[in-house]
Amino acid sequence: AQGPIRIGASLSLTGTYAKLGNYQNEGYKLCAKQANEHGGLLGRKIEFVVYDDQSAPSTAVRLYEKLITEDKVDAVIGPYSSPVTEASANVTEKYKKVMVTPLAATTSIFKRPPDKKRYYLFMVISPAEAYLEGLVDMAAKRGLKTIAIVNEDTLFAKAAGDGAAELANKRGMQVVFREGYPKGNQDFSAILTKIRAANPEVLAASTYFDDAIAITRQMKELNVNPKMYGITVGGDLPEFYDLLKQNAEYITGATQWETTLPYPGNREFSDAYKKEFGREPVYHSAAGYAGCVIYLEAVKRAGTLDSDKVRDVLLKLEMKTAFGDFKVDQDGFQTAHKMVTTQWQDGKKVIVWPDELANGKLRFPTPPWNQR
Amino acid sequence: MATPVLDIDRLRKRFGGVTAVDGVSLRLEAGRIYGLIGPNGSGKTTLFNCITGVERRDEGRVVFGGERVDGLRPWEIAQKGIGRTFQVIRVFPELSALENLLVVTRDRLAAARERADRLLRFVKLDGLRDEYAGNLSYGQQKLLEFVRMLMRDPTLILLDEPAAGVNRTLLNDLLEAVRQLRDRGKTILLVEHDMKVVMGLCETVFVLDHGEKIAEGAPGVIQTDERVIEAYFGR
Amino acid sequence: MSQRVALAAPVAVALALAAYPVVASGYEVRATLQIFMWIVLAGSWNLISGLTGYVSFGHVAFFGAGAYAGAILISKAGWPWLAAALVGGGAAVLLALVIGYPCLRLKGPYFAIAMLGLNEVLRALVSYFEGLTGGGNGLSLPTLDATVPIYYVMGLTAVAVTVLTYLIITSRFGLRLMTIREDEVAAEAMGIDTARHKLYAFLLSAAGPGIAGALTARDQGYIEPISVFPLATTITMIVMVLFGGKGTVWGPVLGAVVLFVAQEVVWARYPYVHPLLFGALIVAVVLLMPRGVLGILQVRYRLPRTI
Amino acid sequence: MNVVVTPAMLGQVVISGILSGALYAMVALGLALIFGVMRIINVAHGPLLMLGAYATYFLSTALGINPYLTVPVSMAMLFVVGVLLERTLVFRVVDAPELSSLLLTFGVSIALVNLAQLLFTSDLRSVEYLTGAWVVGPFALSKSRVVAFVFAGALTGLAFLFLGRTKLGKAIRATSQSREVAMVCGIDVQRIHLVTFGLAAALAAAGGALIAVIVAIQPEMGQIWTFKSFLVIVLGGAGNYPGALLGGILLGLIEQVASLFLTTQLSEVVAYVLLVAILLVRPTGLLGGRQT
Amino acid sequence: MSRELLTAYELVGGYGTIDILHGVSLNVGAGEIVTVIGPNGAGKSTAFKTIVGFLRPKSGRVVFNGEEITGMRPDLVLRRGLAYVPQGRLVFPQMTVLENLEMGAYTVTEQARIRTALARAYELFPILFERRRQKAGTLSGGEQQMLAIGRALMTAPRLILLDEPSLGLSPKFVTLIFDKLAEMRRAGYTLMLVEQNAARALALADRAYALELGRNRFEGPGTALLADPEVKRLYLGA
Ligand SMILES: Nc1ncnc2c1ncn2[C@@H]1O[C@H](COP(=O)(O)OP(=O)(O)OP(=O)(O)O)[C@@H](O)[C@H]1O
Ligand SMILES: Nc1ncnc2c1ncn2[C@@H]1O[C@H](COP(=O)(O)OP(=O)(O)OP(=O)(O)O)[C@@H](O)[C@H]1O
Ligand SMILES: [Mg+2]
Ligand SMILES: [Mg+2]
Repeated sequence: AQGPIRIGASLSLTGTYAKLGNYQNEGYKLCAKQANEHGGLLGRKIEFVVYDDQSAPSTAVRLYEKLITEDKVDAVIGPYSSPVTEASANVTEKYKKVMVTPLAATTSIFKRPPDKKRYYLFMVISPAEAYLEGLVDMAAKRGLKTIAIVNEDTLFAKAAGDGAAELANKRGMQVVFREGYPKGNQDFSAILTKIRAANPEVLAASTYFDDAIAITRQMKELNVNPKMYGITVGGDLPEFYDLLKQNAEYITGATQWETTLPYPGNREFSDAYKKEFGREPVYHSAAGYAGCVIYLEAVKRAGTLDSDKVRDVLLKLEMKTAFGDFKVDQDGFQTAHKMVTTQWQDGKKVIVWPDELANGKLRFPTPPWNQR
Repeated sequence: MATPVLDIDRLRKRFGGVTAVDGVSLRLEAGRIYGLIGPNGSGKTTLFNCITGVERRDEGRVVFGGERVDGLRPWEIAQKGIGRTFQVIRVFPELSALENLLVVTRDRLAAARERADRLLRFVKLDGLRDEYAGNLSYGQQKLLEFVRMLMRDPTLILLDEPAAGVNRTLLNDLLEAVRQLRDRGKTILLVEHDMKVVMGLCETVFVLDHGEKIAEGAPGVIQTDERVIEAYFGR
Repeated sequence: MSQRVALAAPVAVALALAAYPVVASGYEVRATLQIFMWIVLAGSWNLISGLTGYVSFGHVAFFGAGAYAGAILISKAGWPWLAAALVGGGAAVLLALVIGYPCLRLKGPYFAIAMLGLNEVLRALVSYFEGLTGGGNGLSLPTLDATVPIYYVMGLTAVAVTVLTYLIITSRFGLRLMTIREDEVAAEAMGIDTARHKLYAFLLSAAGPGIAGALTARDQGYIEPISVFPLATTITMIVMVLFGGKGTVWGPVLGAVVLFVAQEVVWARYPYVHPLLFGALIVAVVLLMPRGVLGILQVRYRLPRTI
Repeated sequence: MNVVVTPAMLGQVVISGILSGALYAMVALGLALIFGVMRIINVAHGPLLMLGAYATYFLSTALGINPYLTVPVSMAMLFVVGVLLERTLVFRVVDAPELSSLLLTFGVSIALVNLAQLLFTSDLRSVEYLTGAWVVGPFALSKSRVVAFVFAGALTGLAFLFLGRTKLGKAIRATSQSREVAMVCGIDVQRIHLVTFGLAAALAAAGGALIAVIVAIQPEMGQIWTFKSFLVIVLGGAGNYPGALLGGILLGLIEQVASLFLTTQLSEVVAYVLLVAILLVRPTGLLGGRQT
Repeated sequence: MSRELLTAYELVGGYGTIDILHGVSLNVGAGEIVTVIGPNGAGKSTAFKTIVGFLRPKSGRVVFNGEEITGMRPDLVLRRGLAYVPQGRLVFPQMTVLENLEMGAYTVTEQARIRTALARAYELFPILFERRRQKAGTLSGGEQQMLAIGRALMTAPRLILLDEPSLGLSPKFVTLIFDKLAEMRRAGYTLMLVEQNAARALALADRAYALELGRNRFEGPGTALLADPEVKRLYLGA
């Protein structure tokens, strides 16, 4: 008999992205476990070989090289974060390895000029540019005219900020303030003072979780009161409310996925996840899970691990997973998956956008801090 | 009168409120040994520091060999031919005794080595040539510093308390060496509190007090100067 | 006799390494390439900090500067990578020249923090001028697999840095650099132009990291501000030099090889505790062998400084 | 697209700068103490601050008490941690060259952070207490920052009284200038080192405790504080204690004003360029006058 | 002869693995002035540092006032009444002269004793009183030496070890210091000093030792050594 099919990945188990990288890892684990319970893949068991890249692209590059040339894994799957993917993809392309990369949301990784085109890389989640679409759309519908955008100056956050600015312009809103801040910044007083002076109706923060907390707290300290305030990553996490309590009310978050969404198999996934890891899954877990499921499905349909054959399948594949729809264009760029926007209402996370997936109405406008 | 080797004109240096050197003028001629004495804190070391550029003077001029050197960097002044020792020893502790000497010249290595060996033998440190300078005793370091200064063959030599802490027997050799240097045309200015040394060696003595020059003359004359006795010798 | 061995051994090792890519796997080549990079970095840090005692806490700045200079030339101007790497080294040297003048006048911890600051400033500037550098988005280079040729160039750079270190340490120029570490005031009063010596050492110490930065950028195909200016890289260089023995010729080489291999072979297996192990290792090196392996050998066997 | 700076904004930013500056000063004072007495740059200063923050977090949530009441307890706990660190590791490198202690404490710092990560996980925690602001005219005064300012001012004042007036404080200063002479004077130098390290850790802990009420905490929060404290003491003059106060306020102001007029990206650049400029004019920092 | 106050017996030791002392013995009786002379590098300073506890001897014993203090820490040695003035005028540069003197009395708790000690130091060195508010680091070398000696007096020690007290002092102060040393003996202090100003120090001493290469070479009454032709030739440079 043949040994197991070994799938290699480098993940951010420690370092800046440790928390999210571990969620993704759990998604992979659950996927492998379930697949093995259902007879494995091509009649073989699946086994993940995971290394820690400490959230550093340079380490990830070396680790993918190691996975492919030393460990001779049968397949690879994506790391966490856009920068790490951007660097690692060069290695997987070199060895012509298909890589489904579930947590890279930056368009520029996939949409590239012809001389830099990537053939074997596949996206799973919605692009960064779509994160703030819900916020902008809801604001525009309510006749709001001005928006301020802050973003961390990194690949993903900046793309999300750019996306928001572009959408806002399209919808006739005016971007009255836009500034990037360096990664690791903790003090937002000056930025928020400027925002208060610009007095926007909407504030969009394109950040990761830590900064989302810091910005929100400092908004209250500086008494910055926009009518709507939305966040990309972080605003949707349960910890966001745990930390900020009632100060999280009215704030919208963007997410790729929610437990409550009516996708096929979603309930089952959530239950299994809770049983396995003892807590609610977040979208990073779900995306990791779905990425793995999609890859396995493609291999199954191709009937082989051969990269070119699997690639052909993936390019044509249309699939509904617990995470939502999957379909890519010729660049491997995701086109079917939908973002949702949530809002904290009385301690509960309510989906308020898009209308077809919503389970509640947006509370609007946001009252000043001292009246919440 | 021959042109002086060193001509200091109304040099002044302040530290906050204290004027450590207060308008001192000195002229040194070639081939002579001068003494610089004065009570503790009268500004002798500071004067040395100003001459060698280690401290920046506030006012005044220093002319060495017909060229103004005040305002130059210490290494430029040293390269023009002023050598000095420090009152508080400053050898290079983690270089060997030999390396301490080799490092300061740009001569060809073989020549430098030969010269260094000779100098180390002279101060009886040849047995310790490969020892780290920092491991030498106080007096040994002092001697090492003296010969390191000689490595560059300076024309003007400033010695800050060369006798302090040096064993008397060795000191005699040292003083003899200073005389020989003088005979070879070098000019020497030394700060020293040991009157035997000053009187036995110097041809002219300057006396500082509170940063000012209060007397100048032959040792015998200085010793009987009322102001000097009052300020320096006591009683 | 032993002198011939001392010469023959490195030559044999060099020949073996030159032939290595033919038989090695992609990963092995890349890992060895990393070792070369660390030799370049550690050896260069040793040149300025090990010899003059001016502790550069931001040496990775030169690596980052070289990486960006090289990457910009490759991606925007279409330069061949080898030329871009040389210019990367040149850019780092230029940077060292510009900042060396003011910063080398600072002493002790002041210099250390100024260098640390330089690194942060460069990162901020690179992020700010996004037109040229891509800002926080980073820069992607056209796909091209050049790992093997880069392996050779990096290897040659490592050899060059080591040979340079040997030449300096055995010369009086090297001794003069050490007098700066020992007592700068005395050195000046003895006629040593310390400012110029420091600057030369500083410039020499910038070239290697600059070249290594550009080569790494080319090899990796993607750089971003955060990943080419990490403080951790500076710390790793320092620990490598300290481990091997600072102020020595082979210390940085030894440190780079041992620590990299340890990290890759041992620690990678313990993802959650390996930073902890790294911390413990630093503590152990400092406490148990402050002079480094070669430093201990030097003292114990009275070996010359030039090992 | 960006906004015009009005005097009210400037005022707001100056207030923010001074408020955070006082905190910088207090935290940096601990670093300055250790540097002064032991000639050690304690890179683990920030991680000690992080431990102080966790101490306050756990105490105030577990016991359900006002987080400000836990400040002295956190300080006492970290005093002990500081003493233990000194006794087990740091005392071994007091005589070693600068670089050894720098690296040793760096190793300790990495270990502390990762230990905290294993023990407390890297999840953010926060002490929700006294959020929001007092609004005074066009200015918003963050409540928690004002309280932190008052605490920091008082603790810094106490520290200065201790150093300037008490025998132990003077002995600490004496030891910072010459260990050998201190020993000759009968000062138990090892005990002074212990006390100094403990005291510095306690000051860091106070900072951590106050910060815990201002921002969410996590194991890696400390490094940036090491970094800033380092900046502060260099600005003020390393080993000069009043200099730390001046440097702290100055850094707070520079950062804020620069972020206001330029961008947050460039505020760091401005702070460093200014730092280097100051050092070039005054090579030993603003108030530093230590001769070699 | 008077009661033995300090006995250093057959000290062997040095720095790290290198032995400097190869069996040095020094005795001081209560009320004596003992001078130690010897060429540079003989191990005089090393012997002092070993006695007061900066260095630990490999073998040999140090007994002070009937109590064994071999290898005891310097601050504990001081508390037992043995003060030490190191070679090279060491002071606290950033503290005022007054604070320096106060630190000298660190082990003293009674304020009254500190005040008397302070008055005594100022009496001996009036310049210290004049400069009491000046930072010690800005004093000249000689002033610093006076401060260092003054500081050692602050504990009213039973025995003071002075390593080259006249180093770098102007003749006026060298004379003054030797006078004061004599005066201190009359007042009941016991002193042991290392001096390169050997002639003067021997003239003052009750007894003297000459060290060479880490061993005792000559020993006897100060005046006897002074008169010894070989001592003269070797150490006095006559
Ligand atoms: N860096 C400094 N800062 C402030 N004052 C200083 C400084 N250096 C020297 N002084 C002061 O300047 C004066 C002259 O000092 P200097 O060292 O030149 O004296 P000196 O004549 O060499 O004395 P000595 O014979 O004791 O060595 C002293 O009063 C001293 O206090
Ligand atoms: N820290 C040290 N490490 C190693 N060796 C040392 C150290 N200090 C001194 N020595 C060596 O010990 C020997 C004796 O030194 P010591 O200072 O006791 O001499 P000394 O008799 O006081 O001389 P001096 O009159 O010059 O002060 C010297 O040869 C010196 O090289
Ligand atoms: Mg002097
Ligand atoms: Mg001595």
